[in-house]
Amino acid sequence: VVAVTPAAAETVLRLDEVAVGELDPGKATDYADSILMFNIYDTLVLAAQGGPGVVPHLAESWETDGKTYTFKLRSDVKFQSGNPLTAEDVVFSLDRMKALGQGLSYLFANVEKAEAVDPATVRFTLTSPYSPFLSALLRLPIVDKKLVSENLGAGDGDMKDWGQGYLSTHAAGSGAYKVVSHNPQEETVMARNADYFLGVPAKAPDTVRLRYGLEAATVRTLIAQGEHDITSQWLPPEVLKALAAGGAQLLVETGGSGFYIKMNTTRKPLDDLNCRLALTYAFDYAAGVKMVAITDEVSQGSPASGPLPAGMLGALPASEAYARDLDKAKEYLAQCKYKPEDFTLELSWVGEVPLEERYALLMQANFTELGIKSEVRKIPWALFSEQVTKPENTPNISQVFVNAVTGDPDTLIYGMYHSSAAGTWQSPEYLKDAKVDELLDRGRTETSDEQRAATYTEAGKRLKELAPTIFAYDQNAVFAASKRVSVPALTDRSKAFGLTGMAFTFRLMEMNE
Amino acid sequence: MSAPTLLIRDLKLGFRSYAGMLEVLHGISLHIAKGERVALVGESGSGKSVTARIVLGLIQSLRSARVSGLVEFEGRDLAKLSERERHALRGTRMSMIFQDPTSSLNPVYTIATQFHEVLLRGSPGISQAEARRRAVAALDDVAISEPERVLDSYPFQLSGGMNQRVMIAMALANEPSLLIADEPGTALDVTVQAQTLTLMRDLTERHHTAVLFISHNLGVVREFADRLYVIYKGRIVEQGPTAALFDDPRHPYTRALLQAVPRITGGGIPEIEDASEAYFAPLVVREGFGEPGRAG
Amino acid sequence: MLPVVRLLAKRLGTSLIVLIGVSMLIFAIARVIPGDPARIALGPNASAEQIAALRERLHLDQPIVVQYGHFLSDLARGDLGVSLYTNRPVMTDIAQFLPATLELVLVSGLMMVLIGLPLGILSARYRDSWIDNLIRLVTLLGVSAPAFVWAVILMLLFAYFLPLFPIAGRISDSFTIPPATGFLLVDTLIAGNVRAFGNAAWHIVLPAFALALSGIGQAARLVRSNMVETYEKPYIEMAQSYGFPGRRIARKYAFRPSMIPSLTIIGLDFAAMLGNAFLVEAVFAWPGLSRYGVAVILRKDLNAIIGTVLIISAMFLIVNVIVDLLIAFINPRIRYSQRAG
Amino acid sequence: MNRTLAILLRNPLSLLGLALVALVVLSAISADFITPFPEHAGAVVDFANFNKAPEWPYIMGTDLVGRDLFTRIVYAYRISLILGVVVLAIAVPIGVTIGLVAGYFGGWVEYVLMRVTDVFLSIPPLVLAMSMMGVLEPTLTNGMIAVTAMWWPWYTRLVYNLARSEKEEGYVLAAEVIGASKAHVMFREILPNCVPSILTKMTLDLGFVILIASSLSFLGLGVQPPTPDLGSMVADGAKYLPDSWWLTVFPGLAILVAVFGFNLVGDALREILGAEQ
Amino acid sequence: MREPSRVTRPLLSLRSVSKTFTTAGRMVRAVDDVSFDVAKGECLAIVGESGSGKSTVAHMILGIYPQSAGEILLDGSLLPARRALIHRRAIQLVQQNPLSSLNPKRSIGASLRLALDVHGIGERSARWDRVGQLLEEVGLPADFRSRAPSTLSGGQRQRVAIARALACQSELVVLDEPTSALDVLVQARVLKLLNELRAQRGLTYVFITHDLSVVRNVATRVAVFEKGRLVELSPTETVFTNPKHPYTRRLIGAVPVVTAQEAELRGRLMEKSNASA
Ligand SMILES: Nc1ncnc2c1ncn2[C@@H]1O[C@H](COP(=O)(O)OP(=O)(O)OP(=O)(O)O)[C@@H](O)[C@H]1O
Ligand SMILES: Nc1ncnc2c1ncn2[C@@H]1O[C@H](COP(=O)(O)OP(=O)(O)OP(=O)(O)O)[C@@H](O)[C@H]1O
Ligand SMILES: [Mg+2]
Ligand SMILES: [Mg+2]
Repeated sequence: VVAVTPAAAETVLRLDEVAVGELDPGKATDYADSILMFNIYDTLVLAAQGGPGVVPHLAESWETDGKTYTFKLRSDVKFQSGNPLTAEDVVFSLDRMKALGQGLSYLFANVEKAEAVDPATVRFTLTSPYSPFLSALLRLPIVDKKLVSENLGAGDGDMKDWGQGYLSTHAAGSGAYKVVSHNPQEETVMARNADYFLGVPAKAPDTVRLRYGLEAATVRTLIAQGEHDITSQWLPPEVLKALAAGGAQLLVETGGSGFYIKMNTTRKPLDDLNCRLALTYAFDYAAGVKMVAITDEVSQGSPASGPLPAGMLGALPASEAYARDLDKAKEYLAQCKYKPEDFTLELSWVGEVPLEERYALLMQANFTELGIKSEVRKIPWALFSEQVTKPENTPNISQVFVNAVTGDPDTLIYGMYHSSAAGTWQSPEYLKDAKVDELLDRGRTETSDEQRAATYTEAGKRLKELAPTIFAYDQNAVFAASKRVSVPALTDRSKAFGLTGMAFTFRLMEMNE
Repeated sequence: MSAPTLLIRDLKLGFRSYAGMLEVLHGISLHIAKGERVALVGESGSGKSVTARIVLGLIQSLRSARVSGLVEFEGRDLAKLSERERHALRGTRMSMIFQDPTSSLNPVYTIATQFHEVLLRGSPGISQAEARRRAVAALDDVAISEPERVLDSYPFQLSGGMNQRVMIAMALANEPSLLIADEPGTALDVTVQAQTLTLMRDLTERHHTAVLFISHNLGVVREFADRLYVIYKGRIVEQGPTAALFDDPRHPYTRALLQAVPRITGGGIPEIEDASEAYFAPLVVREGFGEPGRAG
Repeated sequence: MLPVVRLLAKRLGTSLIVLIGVSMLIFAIARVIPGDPARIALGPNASAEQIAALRERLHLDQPIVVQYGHFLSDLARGDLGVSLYTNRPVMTDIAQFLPATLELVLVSGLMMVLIGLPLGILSARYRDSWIDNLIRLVTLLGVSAPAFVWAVILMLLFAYFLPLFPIAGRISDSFTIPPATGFLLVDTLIAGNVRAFGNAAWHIVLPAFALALSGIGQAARLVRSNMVETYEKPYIEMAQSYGFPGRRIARKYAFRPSMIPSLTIIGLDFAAMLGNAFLVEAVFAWPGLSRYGVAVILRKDLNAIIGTVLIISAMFLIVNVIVDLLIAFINPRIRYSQRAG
Repeated sequence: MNRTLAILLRNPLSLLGLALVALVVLSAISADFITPFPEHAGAVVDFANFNKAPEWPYIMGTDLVGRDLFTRIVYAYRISLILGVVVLAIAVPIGVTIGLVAGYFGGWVEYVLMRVTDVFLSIPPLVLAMSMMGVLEPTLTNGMIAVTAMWWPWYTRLVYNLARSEKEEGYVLAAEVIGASKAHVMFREILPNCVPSILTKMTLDLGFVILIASSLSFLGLGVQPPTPDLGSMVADGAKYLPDSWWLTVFPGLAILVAVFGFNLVGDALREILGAEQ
Repeated sequence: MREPSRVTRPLLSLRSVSKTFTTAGRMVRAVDDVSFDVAKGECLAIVGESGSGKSTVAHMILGIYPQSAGEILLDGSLLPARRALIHRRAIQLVQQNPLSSLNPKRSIGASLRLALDVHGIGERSARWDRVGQLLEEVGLPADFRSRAPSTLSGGQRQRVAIARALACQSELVVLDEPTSALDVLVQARVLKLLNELRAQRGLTYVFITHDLSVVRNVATRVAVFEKGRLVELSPTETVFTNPKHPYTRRLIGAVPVVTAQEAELRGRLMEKSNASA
């Protein structure tokens, strides 16, 4: 008797994200966008598994002198349209990214030009040496130039709209999955690309449904009823707890991001270092971490040692993590030039992230013990990102989750602390410190990993002295998943990618049915 | 002699309200012989309309009403009839015409539809075409010149006088033996009202219909009724044949009422009390006109 | 039937004026209040030049009156701009999401009529009896909680604790229905897939009922009170005097005239569902326009806000025109009146 | 007065309504004394007792930062009532005045005023409030402004219709013939006759304002934490269904009870004052 | 019956007055080229069937709406379309429906006092007493002042309406079917009162009615309207002995009568009309 192979039973992977996935790879920024991008498109390099760094992907090999990078491309890659992938497409993809100026295009701000040396060779020229460039390429998905050119929408200039209209609903990639349908309010349905140049393993899902905007309670029930496979990482810890208790597996992604409580250093009273230090010591780190604990082993947060999460290049050792110390806090407060009775802190939290409300309340309670009054303010994201553009409008305290978009420390803390980057949602501290600036700039140009690690460690220390931020915890993305699916990249440390989101490469997942 | 078409004896009516019991009728008696036209006259609120509605059995179903006394229709005690039997009488053996013809016809259906419905009461299962034929004939009877057009009209498209005629035609369509007319046409013009009365008089005479005619207008009553009852605050105070009563009113209230009507012959306005103890004087009965079943 | 045509023309004219007013109001609300749409559009990392360029492209640097002019001329071409939320033309979004909302609202409306009106009639016919009191109690409860509370309660009871109904979406994943009208209940039938139709119907029950509950309550209460009033009318007494059966009087003689005053308000209630759908769609992950509306409002996605509000109020106005026509249909006085309206 | 009492007594539903309203209002007023943890209405965290199912002394359980839900619900009533009263106190005079003017003056004044009213009416209330709240900062005050902005037109409409029919009444003609000013006719003659309807609508609306305000906070556009608010409690709690059901169910029932009470009283009032819709 | 003195100037004159209403494109000629004078102290009755334009004439006299053509003179001077206070004070109105002509939400006293306040009649402090006097003049106790209209019977209300017309101390009172809503007994009382007041105060009445038997007993002259036109204007005696216009005769023929003499009179007139036809 031959075992009945489920030839007809196609496997479906169902997962969800809170935000709507952006199909246009030139505009991708957040987690949902990344999931789409990593599966529909390919990049020249891939993040290494089990440690930092990158490995070849579309590019077989590369050479660099710090300012120019030359890549040799594989010749066996075809787009889903059937068009071959060539150096022209790489150039086009970079040009498009820069022309749109959206998403993560800032990562390529210092790329002067890209040129196709021959169909299989592409050369990038930077304006100045920029060592994180290779990891930035993780964010340069290669777009099918021919297909896009055939589908240009209305617009000015040669490239009209650069295919924005087309790419917001269609794919033009070479990735392992094709887009079947895309409804921004419902789901994006993807199916495996049989012609993928690396092949798609048989155990990988045939169809993937990435659902958007499901309520936590809905996801919880769908999983319990066996109608969903992987949750987003944004579920409240209680829900994850309930799911785990119900037999779901917990998938964890670490090392890419942190939860930061940011203090506006330009306004009374947090322009005073002592005041900031007082708050730094008043915050109850243990309670904060406990709040997001899910099981004894798994938590959405682990104690932070500094600005860089553990495991990232240049992260401070775990022993340097903060703990609450009320006496110290009182000491610092006594030295502060403002008296607690003279001010009221605005503790803001972003409306879209309900968890932050609890931290606001925790802080409020913690600070009250120092005699500091505060009021909690919920701000929708749109308003928040608007307010932080002016120091005087920026709340005293803001809470943000920041991740390293390329896995490189530069992309995590340059945008947060370099004085030239002040006034974005990442940098509501408005930190202006020459030493920090100098260290961050140096980190960009040094080429050896050891040197860079030392530089970032030093930057971390300096930042802790300046205390612009309460480093609440290193964020771990925790996903609850049904037993139907295995995600080695999220369960096996040695297979973990050094870039958040890349673990959701569907072709590396396994359906167990 | 056969039983009178309608016989009411010692009818009492009270309404329960939060202020206690409100006595409206204090035991009235009246009767109408077959083909007789009897009027019930009295001031506003004296209990004329409720009497009519009791006869039709409309008050009995109100939860707040308490009715006692005898109401006999063609010799049958209404109280002893089942709800079903009482129901069956309405619209077939007895029917009613209301004061304001336009608001008494349903505004959202054509006359034809409503007429059909009425005819169905008398002849269940009557077809639309047959109903229409009979309606046309009935409208002809009430001197409507374009019955077809009227049938296809809605009440608001017709004048008050036309609606009044339609109502009369409907009320007589099933040849009832009792027609109750509650202040018919007082909502209309003087001239139209006069025409209406003449018409009703002719038709009921022709069909030998007994009529209970309710009005507060003595002039109208004089022209229409054979006999009349005067009611004052829920009590019948005087009754008798129309001519006799108008010539020789005996009850103080009747006298006052008659006196108060301005005359087209002039003579000014007399000084009369609009309320007086004397009006509560006991019922004046004329010889030969007592209520059946009672001494007299 | 000429008066009806005239009535229709007049109502549509007024609606258009109102719609222009709505566009001005919503445009003003969206633009006058501080906040830079260009910055939000470009995301947190955009440079000042990029923002300035986009501002210029969106005419945001011009006086509001000029902006409004641009808006109107774009609107005339059916262009509502691009949503910052989905990065697609707002028109595309609306076209994709409106049917889901309409389907939900229409089914709710149907429930409101099929459940609410009979309850109201029953209540009026047996007024002050225990039936009446029971119906009044239940319908009042229905209107006493917002749709989202009902949505949550129904979901808790009938999807979580008693898993009788699905908790999210419009149809199960296993069905692939080629889109035709966007109304799944229709598309499934077009596709000839009865099981899919059943599945879609099964999905819509809870959200539609949650949305309909207050409408059912309102309709029943309204019909009751108007019918009670109608019962006092002389023509009811006349009908009674002809001995028409009580049921017939209720249904034919009292109900229909009493619908004339009721309909306007029932229409408003029905139209209000478009607004309340916001809450229910959020709870049931219903991919409709209202959920889109919430998302874009929270993101201050101006084009999408304006587009959504305009469409919703246009729907609202259309519903009201339809109601006016219905009233004209019921009320011959309007149908035949020389003076329309 | 007699009659009023009689009607109230006759109908057990009205009595129930009065009792519910009294319960809600009194508990809101005396929240400081009747709640076990008055400080939980503010910024308190007690992670030792968070997310607890109902058990003594937390009769309705605790929320995710360990605050007593019962306490917070009682305090939320306070906010809801204040909000309702303030909104109506602003919206009603505005709406009534515009309605009176439009109804009494007629002509182009009526046309302009009523079209403006239509504009506000044709945007469903929640949509209007939301779009305002979407661009305003979500604070209690702004919430009130938004709700007020959507509320007045309903009174305009109501009073406009009433005024138009009252205008035909003989007493208006009588006052005009005597030479009374327009203001007198509108506010002293017509308005008192609209009061019963307005009053009835107000009681009913007090319930609806609570609903709308909670709907707004359900969408995250309303009262700010830690101030307790029923709508946000339901919304936030809904994420934890079905495990932590008490987080949504009790605030939801609290809305139901309060609004139900006000609606019952509104109904009774309608009967007592003989006001039509 | 006093003959109107022709030497003195008429108190009120209508010269070729017309009124056309336009509703939705349809023109209704409600009053068509009507001219008549009303002498001081007389009671001019206006009769005619429903819709013949009686009320429209009254409304134009009162300035409730302007005439479309023609002019109206009071005491020889032209009345403007927009009446000033003095014009308002000079002419008063008693309406048909005593129920609606008093504001149900205001006390009898407040309704009466309005006239005094608007025209500044008497000392402010004495006005309340004056209201009492007015009530007594129409045969009601002064303490009715503080009563609500709903506590009065129809006849009493109509007396209040008359008192209000007297309050302005105007000479000309327009009565639009003042007794048609009343019972005969009450009607008799009110008519009696009106007659007495006219005699005592030298008032001038324009008395609108469709009841010819009332006309016979109160009017000095009769104006008969048919479809907006004045078809006959004669002293009362003449109308009832020798009506000229067939329409007048038809009206008289329709009057229901209660005595034999009346029937005889009516019969006589009808014969004439048949003969002339
Ligand atoms: N359903 C009812 N509930 C309570 N009281 C009622 C009811 N129907 C009538 N009445 C009262 O009964 C009395 C007699 O009413 P009815 O309608 O018979 O008077 P009427 O003689 O017909 O007066 P009108 O000439 O004004 O029609 C009135 O005082 C009225 O208020
Ligand atoms: N405001 C108005 N708009 C349009 N038409 C009117 C208006 N007022 C009166 N009319 C019309 O003018 C005509 C005369 O009306 P008017 O009220 O003067 O009659 P009337 O003699 O007083 O009748 P009734 O005895 O019924 O009171 C009628 O055809 C009426 O429809
Ligand atoms: Mg009656
Ligand atoms: Mg008139």
